[in-house]
Amino acid sequence: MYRYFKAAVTGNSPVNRFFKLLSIYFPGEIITPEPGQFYMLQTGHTYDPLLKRPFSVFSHECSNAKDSNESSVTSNELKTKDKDLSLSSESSLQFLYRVRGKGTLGLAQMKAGDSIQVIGPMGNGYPAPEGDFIAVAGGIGIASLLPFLEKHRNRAYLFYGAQSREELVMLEKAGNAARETFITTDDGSEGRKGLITDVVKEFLNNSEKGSDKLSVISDKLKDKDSSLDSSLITHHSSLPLYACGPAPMLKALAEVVKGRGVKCYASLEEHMACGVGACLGCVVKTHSGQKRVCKEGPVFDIGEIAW
Amino acid sequence: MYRYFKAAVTGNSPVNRFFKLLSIYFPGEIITPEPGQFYMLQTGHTYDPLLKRPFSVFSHECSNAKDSNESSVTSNELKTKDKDLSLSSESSLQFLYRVRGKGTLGLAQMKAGDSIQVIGPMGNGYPAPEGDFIAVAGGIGIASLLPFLEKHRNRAYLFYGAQSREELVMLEKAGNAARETFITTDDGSEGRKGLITDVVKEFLNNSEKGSDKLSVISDKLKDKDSSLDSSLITHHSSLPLYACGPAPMLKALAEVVKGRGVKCYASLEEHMACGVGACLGCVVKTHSGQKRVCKEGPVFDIGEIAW
Amino acid sequence: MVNISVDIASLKLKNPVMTASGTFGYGEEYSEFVDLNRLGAIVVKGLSLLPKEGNPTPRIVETPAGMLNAIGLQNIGIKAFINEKLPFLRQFDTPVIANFFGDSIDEYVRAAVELCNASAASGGIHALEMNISCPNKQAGWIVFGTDPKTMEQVVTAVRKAANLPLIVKLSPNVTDIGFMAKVAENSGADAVSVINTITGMAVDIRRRRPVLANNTGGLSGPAIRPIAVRMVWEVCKAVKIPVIGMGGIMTANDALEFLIAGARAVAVGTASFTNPQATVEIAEGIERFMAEEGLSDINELIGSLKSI
Amino acid sequence: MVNISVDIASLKLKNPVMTASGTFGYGEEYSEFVDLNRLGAIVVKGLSLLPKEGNPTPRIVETPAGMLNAIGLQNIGIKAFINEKLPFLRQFDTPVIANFFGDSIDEYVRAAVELCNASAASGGIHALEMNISCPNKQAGWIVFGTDPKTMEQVVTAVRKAANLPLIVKLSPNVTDIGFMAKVAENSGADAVSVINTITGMAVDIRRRRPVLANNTGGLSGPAIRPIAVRMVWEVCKAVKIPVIGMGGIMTANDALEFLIAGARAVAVGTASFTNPQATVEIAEGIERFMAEEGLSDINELIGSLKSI
Ligand SMILES: Cc1cc2nc3c(=O)[nH]c(=O)nc-3n(C[C@H](O)[C@H](O)[C@H](O)COP(=O)(O)OP(=O)(O)OC[C@H]3O[C@@H](n4cnc5c(N)ncnc54)[C@H](O)[C@@H]3O)c2cc1C
Ligand SMILES: Cc1cc2nc3c(=O)[nH]c(=O)nc-3n(C[C@H](O)[C@H](O)[C@H](O)COP(=O)(O)OP(=O)(O)OC[C@H]3O[C@@H](n4cnc5c(N)ncnc54)[C@H](O)[C@@H]3O)c2cc1C
Ligand SMILES: Cc1cc2nc3c(=O)[nH]c(=O)nc-3n(C[C@H](O)[C@H](O)[C@H](O)COP(=O)(O)O)c2cc1C
Ligand SMILES: Cc1cc2nc3c(=O)[nH]c(=O)nc-3n(C[C@H](O)[C@H](O)[C@H](O)COP(=O)(O)O)c2cc1C
Ligand code: FES
Ligand code: FES
Repeated sequence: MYRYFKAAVTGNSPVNRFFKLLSIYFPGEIITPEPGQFYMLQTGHTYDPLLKRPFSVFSHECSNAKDSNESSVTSNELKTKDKDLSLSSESSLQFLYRVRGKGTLGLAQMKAGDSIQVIGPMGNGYPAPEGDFIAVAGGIGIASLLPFLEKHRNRAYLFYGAQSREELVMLEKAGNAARETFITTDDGSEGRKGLITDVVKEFLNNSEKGSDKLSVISDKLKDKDSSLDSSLITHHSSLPLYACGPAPMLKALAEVVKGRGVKCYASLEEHMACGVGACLGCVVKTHSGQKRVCKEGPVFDIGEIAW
Repeated sequence: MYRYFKAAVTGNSPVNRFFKLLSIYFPGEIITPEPGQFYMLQTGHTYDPLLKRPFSVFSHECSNAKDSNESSVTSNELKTKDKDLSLSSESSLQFLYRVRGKGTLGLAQMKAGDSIQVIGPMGNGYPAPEGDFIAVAGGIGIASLLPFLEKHRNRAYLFYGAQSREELVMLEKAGNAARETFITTDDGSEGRKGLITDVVKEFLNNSEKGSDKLSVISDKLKDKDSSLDSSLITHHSSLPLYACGPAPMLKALAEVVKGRGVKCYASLEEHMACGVGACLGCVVKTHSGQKRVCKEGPVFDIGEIAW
Repeated sequence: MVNISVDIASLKLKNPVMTASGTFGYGEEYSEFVDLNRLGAIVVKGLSLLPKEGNPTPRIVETPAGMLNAIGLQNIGIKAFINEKLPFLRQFDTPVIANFFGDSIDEYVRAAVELCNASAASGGIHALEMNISCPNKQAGWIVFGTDPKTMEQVVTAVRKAANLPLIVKLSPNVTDIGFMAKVAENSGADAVSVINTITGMAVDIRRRRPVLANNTGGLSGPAIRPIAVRMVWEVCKAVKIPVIGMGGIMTANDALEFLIAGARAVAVGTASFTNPQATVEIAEGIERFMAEEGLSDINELIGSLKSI
Repeated sequence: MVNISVDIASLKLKNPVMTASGTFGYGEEYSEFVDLNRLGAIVVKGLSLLPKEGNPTPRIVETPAGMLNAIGLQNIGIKAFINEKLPFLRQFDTPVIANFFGDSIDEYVRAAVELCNASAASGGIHALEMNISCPNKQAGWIVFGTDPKTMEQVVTAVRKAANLPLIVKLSPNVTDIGFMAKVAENSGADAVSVINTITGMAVDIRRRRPVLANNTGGLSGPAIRPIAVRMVWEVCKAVKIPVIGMGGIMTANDALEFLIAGARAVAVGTASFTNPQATVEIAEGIERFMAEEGLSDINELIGSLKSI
């Protein structure tokens, strides 16, 4: 079982003008990633960019090669090349990413057939929810939450905010996996105009008050009964929250949930050098001391964070 | 007329396992390069590799775009993209290169459609020969000499040495352009085993002695009369020489021609940073002071070099 | 058979490749990726008497072919290291070198003594590496490693108090590193490590702030390799004690530059971040190079540089 | 309209982007690529009284995100510069700064005087930049720029003799560059240039030789940028005279790091090699950035760094 391996890029296609989806393939056994865990990905083949960059696992498939007859050309090629690798199973991983700086620019230039060094899965994923839950995604935060939504289909009230309609990437997929989806954009081009955390707050407040009226443009992406079941209303205000998004969103969310007595898990970001807990570059202050985002995180109890 | 421009890679295919041929296209007017001149080519898109690398022009085509209707897809694409460029003509350039270190490795990874920054043509090409001449190519030195042979078809006695048969790249093309071709390889896998400069020496010695017997495996690549015309024999020993190859070869050649009263031009190599004469990184000691290989060279009178 | 084992003071290293302090945690972080038995030595994250919080984040920023770090020497403290980390490291047949620091001569001495006592009691620490790139609280925050006098005092004091081999890790932020090495040697150092990170800064131009919360950080990685090789060469000419070379070593070829320039051993830092197996791959690569070159003993290579 | 003109002593620069000495020849080499009228200033290759041959080759080697050079200060000498190069440069409406050096105080003074005289006679030289990263023949080859005493002497002597604005170009191979800048200021410098190249070395591992014929060379390019930015910041805190920042500037954003850290102007070196139009593109980029940020005067940007 490898946690550091050289994979082959099998695809790297744009989702829209902001986001790309990277697919990689490794002809050996890897550790099954949990939603919320991440990988350190090589983003170039020289010393510039130098460091790997962290990306949440967006999807994965592992298949036992001995049982399966459908092996793609790529897999056969790799098999003959890397003869000494354990071929007990083959694995594919996908990463959804947004181009920001030189690392993601390098990643965006990778082409099918290129090799890519990968460390992972690293860190701790989202703790399993007991029943329904609330998911709060800000922008590319959906990359980390979507596999969680899909693992627990139809159990999430998804709150998804982005800057604009186009930046609500994978909205349909997410909506399909969620019970209900609430949307905001900064520019109002889709859903309500404003911050997603304000909508979460309204939702929690209303449900605490016993009201099912959420004055939110709720995107009914699936044919579901959108008026919330009254018996569940108080339940909503005690659902656990799972969040991934930019720091300001998480900070605002921490305020929203404060004192409500609900569990809230947030996936944090920090600049990382090693991803394995060695460099201490990625620490975050918590009420029980400093924690490494890459090792003790990236998912933390939001109440534990000393913002 | 641009001497610094951003071109499009239109091809970058292996010639054999040592050599590749890079084709680039620029939808504007460029300065027509002379055989022996070189270009500084970008070899990556980050700061590693950092500097451009010098490569001799291997071939070029310039066509007036207004007259021509046959414009490729690439050219059309570029035209629309770079609207403000002078489109009075379009130009293609080819470079034959061998992968050595990180610069040429970067170059080898370029793919059709990539952009590439180019400075050139730089330096001085080979002075025009008055009649027949001798060309001495060592390895990749053929890249610089072949366009010269082709410009002066059927006038060169080509002496071409390489380490092995496979490294005699473009042998057929070169042989076709030359009057006669003499070959050596270090391992004897083609032509005579040994150094090409020894064969040049023998050739000159014999022709001085008035003998036409050159005990050399002469590759008759073309259907030409291989026994040298007796009347030309003494002429041979006074032909001008044009050489491009590794420094030890050029040094040996300088010894061979010393005192014979023949002109011998050699294209030199030095580590280059700027290629335009500014950094003084590429100087060579000559009997008339220090000269910059990129500016006063790369072609020098071999007798002028203070080895 | 090719011999690639080297001696640093009384330490016998299986191969000349050590980990660089602060880039390999306390060893266990990389134990899933590397067989720790295959390392020349393990140098752990810098330790202080008391645990240290370090700097606020961001602590890391990438620069061209390098990175700046401003961890601020966060560590769990010597006691926790001895109780929680050392037992794990004792399982391996690889010397452990404890990197340590203080903010006064007294703290340096007490830290060294504590480490030596722990080792005397139950083993597991085979040498000390003094990080002197720290400011001296008592002397107007002058960095120990950039002032010959202060450095002489602290090294002499630690040397007297410590009975383990003592490696002094030099700061590159000095005018004459050969001279500083000589001072360390004369003050009793058994070896010197060359180099620590070079102080640098990156600016966030939109926010008009340093990118790192600490303003400046230490530059490491391939960008600094040419500077590090030069400094190692200068130090090797200046002192007789063994030199451990580091700074931007990513490959076996990089490590060989340091060995040929005179380093008896090398340490691999930033490379572990980009390739968690870098250390062992470099050790293997050195052995392969020697075989290719027909060399049977690494000592034929060390210091073999023919300079003019 | 955005103002990007800056003053360095009595020089008025149209924009803050100058060429770095030794990377732009005598100007004419790049005149086919760059409209020299669009530069803030042209700093020419370092000049000495007599022509200088420089070092043997190889003089250049690339390193990760950087390059080492050991040109050895090859130049045509001040006389040839004045007669053969200056007439060309006089055509442009751009200040020319003559970089110069010597191997003794006396040589420095004579070089400065010769340049000032030429300028007095027929103009064309607008300031002097002293390269003090040269060894002092008379004082055991100690590099002028790494020893405060020697530096003070040479700067004071030149200051007395020269009636053109005097820029002192500092060596980064020092423990405390802020202090060195202060010494330069106190000795009469009108401005300081920060930084010259950092000494480095590359080893050819097969041949067991330094790659450069001169053993060591000066590291330049993006690799050193974080070090240069830090040094510029330190110098700006230490002195009141204008600071010209340089070291690894490849883009407008890089230049802005230096300006925000406090540099009044910047010089572009190695970048010209990789992009012969880098200088003017950087000047344009600075203007664009200011427009984007709603700034109307570059002085709002200079030294605007909010550090802790
Ligand atoms: C646990 C985790 C999971 C992530 N998952 C995803 C994902 O699935 N999809 C996605 O698009 N992005 C994800 N990110 C963010 C992604 O890592 C950054 O966008 C990327 O590192 C930016 O690199 P860059 O060189 O392109 O940008 P830069 O120009 O270097 O910086 C852009 C921004 O990225 C951040 N950044 C830069 N370097 C690092 C680094 N080494 N580590 C962390 N952050 C850095 C900085 O905050 C900076 O503001 C994740 C980050 C973390 C910590
Ligand atoms: C005028 C001229 C024309 C050339 N024409 C061709 C050609 O047509 N085809 C071809 O394959 N090669 C040609 N070369 C050689 C080519 O430039 C080098 O092979 C290339 O620069 C190697 O770069 P690298 O990074 O791959 O190799 P490196 O690993 O950097 O070095 C390999 C070798 O290349 C040389 N080298 C490295 N950097 C430079 C540099 N900046 N400038 C010059 N030499 C350098 C060194 O001598 C070194 O031994 C020419 C060189 C010159 C000077
Ligand atoms: C994140 C990080 C943390 C470091 N921590 C320490 C430390 O605690 N003590 C120390 O002496 N050196 C420390 N260093 C310096 C390294 O040990 C090494 O000297 C330096 O990074 C140069 O080597 P490299 O370029 O291979 O990384 C640290 C370096 C990095 C990158
Ligand atoms: C090839 C080369 C030659 C140089 N020659 C000189 C010189 O003659 N005088 C001088 O003061 N600095 C000289 N320098 C230093 C540069 O002016 C500049 O300070 C240094 O290269 C850092 O800037 P950069 O990283 O932008 O190149 C030279 C630099 C290079 C690369
Ligand atoms: S990234 Fe290194 S400790 Fe987390
Ligand atoms: S390469 Fe710069 S002068 Fe020739």
